[in-house]
Amino acid sequence: METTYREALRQALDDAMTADSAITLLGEEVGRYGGAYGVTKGLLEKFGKERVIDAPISEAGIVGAAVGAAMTGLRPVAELMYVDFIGLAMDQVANQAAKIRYMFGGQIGVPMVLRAPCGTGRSGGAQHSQSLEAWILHMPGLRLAMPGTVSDAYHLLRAALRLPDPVVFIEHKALYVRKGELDTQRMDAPWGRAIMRRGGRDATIVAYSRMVHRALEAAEALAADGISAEVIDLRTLNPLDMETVSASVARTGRALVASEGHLTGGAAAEIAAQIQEACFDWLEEPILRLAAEDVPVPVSPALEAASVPTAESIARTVRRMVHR
Amino acid sequence: METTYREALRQALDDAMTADSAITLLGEEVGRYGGAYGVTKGLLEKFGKERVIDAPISEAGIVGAAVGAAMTGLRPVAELMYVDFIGLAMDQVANQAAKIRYMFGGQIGVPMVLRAPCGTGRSGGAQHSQSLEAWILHMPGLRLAMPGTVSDAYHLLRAALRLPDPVVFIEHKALYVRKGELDTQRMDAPWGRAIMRRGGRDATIVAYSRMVHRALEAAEALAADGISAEVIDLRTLNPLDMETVSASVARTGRALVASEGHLTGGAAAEIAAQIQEACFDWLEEPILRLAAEDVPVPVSPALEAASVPTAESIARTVRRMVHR
Amino acid sequence: MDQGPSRAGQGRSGLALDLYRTMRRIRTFEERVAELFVRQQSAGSMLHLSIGEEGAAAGVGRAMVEGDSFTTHHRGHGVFLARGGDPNRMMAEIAGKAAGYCGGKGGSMHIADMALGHLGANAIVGGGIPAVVGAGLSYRRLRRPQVSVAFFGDGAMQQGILYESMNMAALWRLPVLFVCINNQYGMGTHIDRASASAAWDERARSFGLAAAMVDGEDTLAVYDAASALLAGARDGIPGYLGVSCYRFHGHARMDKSPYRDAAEEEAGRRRDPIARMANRLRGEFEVAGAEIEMVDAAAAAEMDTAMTFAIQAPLPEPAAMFTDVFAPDQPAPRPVADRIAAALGES
Amino acid sequence: MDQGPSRAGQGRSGLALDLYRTMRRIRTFEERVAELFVRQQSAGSMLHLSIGEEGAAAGVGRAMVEGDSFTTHHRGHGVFLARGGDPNRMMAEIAGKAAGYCGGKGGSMHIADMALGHLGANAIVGGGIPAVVGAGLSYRRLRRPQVSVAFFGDGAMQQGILYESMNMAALWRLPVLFVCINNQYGMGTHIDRASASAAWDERARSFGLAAAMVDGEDTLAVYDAASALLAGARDGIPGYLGVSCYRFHGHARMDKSPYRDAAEEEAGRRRDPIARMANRLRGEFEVAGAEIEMVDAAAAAEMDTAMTFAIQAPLPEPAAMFTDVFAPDQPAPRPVADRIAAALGES
Ligand SMILES: Cc1ncc(C[n+]2csc(CCOP(=O)(O)OP(=O)(O)O)c2C)c(N)n1
Ligand SMILES: Cc1ncc(C[n+]2csc(CCOP(=O)(O)OP(=O)(O)O)c2C)c(N)n1
Ligand SMILES: [Mg+2]
Ligand SMILES: [Mg+2]
Repeated sequence: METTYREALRQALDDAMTADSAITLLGEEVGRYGGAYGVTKGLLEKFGKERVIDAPISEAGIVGAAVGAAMTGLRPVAELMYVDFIGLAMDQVANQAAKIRYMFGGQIGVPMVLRAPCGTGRSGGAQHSQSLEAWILHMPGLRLAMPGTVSDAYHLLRAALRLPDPVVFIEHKALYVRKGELDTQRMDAPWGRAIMRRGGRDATIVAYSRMVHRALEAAEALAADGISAEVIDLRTLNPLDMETVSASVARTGRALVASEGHLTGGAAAEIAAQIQEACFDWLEEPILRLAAEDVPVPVSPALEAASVPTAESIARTVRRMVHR
Repeated sequence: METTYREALRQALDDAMTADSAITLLGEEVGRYGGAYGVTKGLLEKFGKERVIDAPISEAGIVGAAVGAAMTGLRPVAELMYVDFIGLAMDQVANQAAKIRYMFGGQIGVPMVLRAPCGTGRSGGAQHSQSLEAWILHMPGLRLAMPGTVSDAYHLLRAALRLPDPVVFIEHKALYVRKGELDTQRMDAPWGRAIMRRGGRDATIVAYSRMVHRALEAAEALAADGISAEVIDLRTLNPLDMETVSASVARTGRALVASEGHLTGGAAAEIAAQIQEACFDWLEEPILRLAAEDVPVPVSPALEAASVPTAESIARTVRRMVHR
Repeated sequence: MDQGPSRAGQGRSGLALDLYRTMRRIRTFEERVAELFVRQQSAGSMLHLSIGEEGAAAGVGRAMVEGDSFTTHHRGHGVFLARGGDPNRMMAEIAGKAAGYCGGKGGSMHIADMALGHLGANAIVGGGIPAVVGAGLSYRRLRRPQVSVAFFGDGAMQQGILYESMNMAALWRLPVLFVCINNQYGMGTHIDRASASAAWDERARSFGLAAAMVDGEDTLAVYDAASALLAGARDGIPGYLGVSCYRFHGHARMDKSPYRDAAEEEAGRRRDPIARMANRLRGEFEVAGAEIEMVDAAAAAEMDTAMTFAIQAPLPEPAAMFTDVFAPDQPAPRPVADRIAAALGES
Repeated sequence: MDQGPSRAGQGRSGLALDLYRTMRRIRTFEERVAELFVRQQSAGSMLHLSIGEEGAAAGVGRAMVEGDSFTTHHRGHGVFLARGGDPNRMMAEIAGKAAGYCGGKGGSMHIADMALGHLGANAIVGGGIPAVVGAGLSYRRLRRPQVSVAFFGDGAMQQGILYESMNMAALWRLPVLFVCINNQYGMGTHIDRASASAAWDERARSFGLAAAMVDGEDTLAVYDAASALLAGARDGIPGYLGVSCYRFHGHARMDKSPYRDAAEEEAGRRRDPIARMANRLRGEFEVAGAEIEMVDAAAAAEMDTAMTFAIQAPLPEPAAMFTDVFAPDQPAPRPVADRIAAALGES
């Protein structure tokens, strides 16, 4: 069935809520408004206001309440309207949700999902356009999913809603309208596994979230030049499936990591560091990283667009890497 | 003059406050108590309560007030009692302090210093023992200093207090009692430059903060085995002086990065990624990272100690890298 | 001392006409912002119009004096205009142009002007509030007679940072005023679904502030209440002012407010501070209709000019991306392309 | 229903003796914690004794019933003992031993016991507060008659998260009680230097909570006030209870309280809920001195046993480091050593 990323997310919530009565949505505008990006539209009407709770503008309180609810029998899906707001709730995310199982010696887990959209493309400016997955990646105790496709939007969210531990689930706002195939019975790969989205021999492009599409576009353009690029979609960053990545790079000998987070200290750094640990003897070229510039995201549309990797910049970089 | 890291920090604040009447301390227990770790002892008495302000337990408010003060003529030094509490203030740190100059088109800067201690060693547990520099490193607009020596404690803080931009200044709580030489007239190297703390031929150990000492101890032990290890102290992570690091690795052909932050997504990943970008053709072995385990910091002393790199683990790793 | 528009005359009637002019300028400006968006000349759709809320902006803005500083929320065009903001540079910023207040980097939600004491609009609900506490610390320390004012919406009443800020302001007796522009909604959520009670002046008082609530349709009343609280703040008694009004339009440009019914909207839009002031001018203050029309016409011309200016203004240069992260004399971030080139040995 | 120690008798005098016993057990436990530290058998020095605050713990703890849950701040040993915590496992946790409540991973500031409804102590001031809002949501949704209680210190009154939590609790009418154990100090800062006013019940009321303040030296009064507020909370009227007391000793083990003068400390320590209850037992309730001494002796024996248990208990195995980050059936973090070995091609 063809559907959109947004619809797939909604379908996942709907199906999961039908299957598990403990699942409860909590966030700003998730109910009557249907979510700032329309993901939760109709769920209030279907599941009622005890399961779809419109919260005041209190990010720390929302995440903290979700933690408490998760410890006492519910399975909350908390929502941040933008991942940029996670700074307000970072203590509850990183010091509470992430650490409770460990600090309490395994007595209890915090089975909650924290949904939030990331990314550029709407001239939202420095406080509404970030990709902050690196903060989460660095925090033991949190799982981290970043679906790039319609199918993963559905299946990774369903999987997250079955896990015993907290999952930060970052959606890309530019993908909500994106169309794709969804078979609710078949997942592309299990939770925690990366997947090869396109095979290739000359270089490996590692991507996740929106960058998967830009990588695929780049690979298409490169094919026209006779360069065969493999595209790996990580799907989840914790677990981080470096086996799939390393197997690819060991074959191609070249790796480019593309991410919409800032370059310095970003997720791409971790991936690059691990690739060189695993593939040192197979590398023909240095591992390259394309990521958002180390600047706050500017509003002016041309600047904004130029601040993150594009299909063109990916293709251009792979071309130079292959032809060096 | 021999003094301690704690005294050097206090001296830096004292001298800077004497030189610049705009400098104002703001934080929990910085005044009458003299700071949870005694760094600000005596400053209230000397500079008065308009310049040394005991704040309520309101981390977000403290950092936010410092931002406003910095925009209106003061040069605040805000203090978090532990860097672990930065999650409460992360919006003010990352969305406000870091971005104001850029969002406002360069109209104004936020000349403030945010001091906070990091690190393990006191059985403080998961919420009082972290090293969260990776979050800061990833945020454009913030400078980041992590002094390892007595001299740097003084000079980097003095330098930070002259900069026009926000500086996160992370001290290591285990270093406060450490003794060393201080010449207040002579800085080891300019702000933003790394420094070679020990020369060597066989491998480069890149470290900062407390890990500098563990790296030096390891180098000493390695020397006894006939292995000559070079130790680079980064001093600041933003600016990040990769020139000095790369020059060293290009000579030694081997690099180990040691950090007390969690391994995954940590500062060591960025450093490793950049080393391989710059030194690809000179590397004889994969760049290795020693860092804190990807687990919340446990309280029980033996577990806590084993959760971070030690002089022994550094030496052992370099030995294996060199003898491979 | 006043940074607002010049006074039309003396005394209460001059003040009233002044407030009217400011409100009309705000409304016309916002109408042009809406048009800029329709013409696809704005930077994005995250544009929050303060139509219906002009009484709060004009009344409080007029009570402030030169040197007073302020922060605003994302719906801050009106407040800034009331404090002297230049419509050309504002509109250019909203269009993402180099001639804008922030060189096109900030946009509608991050307009600022240090020269006029505008410490910045903020796209984080509540994000700009604690800065006024810091400004208050500066003013007291530097012995300046200024007040710093935080403007925010009813939504921010549920953000913890507000209470941390109120507590610090009261504890340290800072020259600070907190102004809540209560337009009844935070996006699609009515205040009744965000807070058990909307008697927020009680919250403020319990934190030790002087507090008042006022009807934002009555702009003179807003002015009077703000004047009194600002005077108190200048003397070290920080204050809170709640101004009630109604958000006439949707939350941002894409929002058609399906969560409100037509009857409510109609009643809400009748709470129009501009219409009410026009009536009072004509009645109580005996101002000629023609004079009011001239004000309206001048505002229309001024804001047409601003819109045209914004549309014609050039975009920022690509190199602007890398400036202003740090101060000009400091090391700037290295572009990704340079790093790639270096890694490939091309540089 | 009660999880606390068994009742000595019926009615008010039985209750009083019960409260006395709980308080004595808490104080003796804390004295042994201090000794554990002096003997260098504790995990670190970040140990926060609740000596002087026993009235709050015993009074509120006794008013709660089985199934009620709670979170505490870093000074939470007393509350947990009042809710049935096992001194052996508590002391072992404080010593960082495998037999402790958290296997030695959490320590004094992170003790928890799901079986007794202890959702966890927290080393972040205010960090455990919003969890009770979530628990309240669960109980309402799951139609359970439980209340969730947040215990915190006066310091947390200045943390924004408290007000976000109060607002949500009031808005949603949740079965939640906020208990502030006001020991006059946050570390070295007296409440007068942290807040413009300490009439915090007004803050709570302004957020829509039922609120009371009570003298923590009078443990029966604490019990009565807590009982009333808990009953209200069970009916969907969330509450706030402020219990005033005095922190007899320093903030943590290394703090000698140089910021308080001897006269103040002496006066403060005279506000002793245990001494006061002993007097009332002997007077008003006609309990024999010998019976009270038996209680004291039993507490001493119990806590000596706990201390010995903790000292003799084995440390956690090194492999414990890597468990409990995620659930047992989930992929665990890979040890650094394994990654190094793999990179070196040794594995
Ligand atoms: C911290 C934060 N949370 C959520 C949002 C998303 N958001 C933007 S405006 C808004 C409503 C704000 O309501 P209010 O404060 O009343 O201001 P108004 O829009 O009514 O002027 C929300 C929820 C945000 N920008 N920042
Ligand atoms: C968020 C946070 N800020 C600061 C601290 C450091 N700290 C630990 S206890 C404490 C004082 C807390 O005072 P109060 O809440 O009154 O509790 P008490 O210690 O008096 O029981 C402080 C500042 C902390 N642990 N967490
Ligand atoms: Mg509003
Ligand atoms: Mg206290």
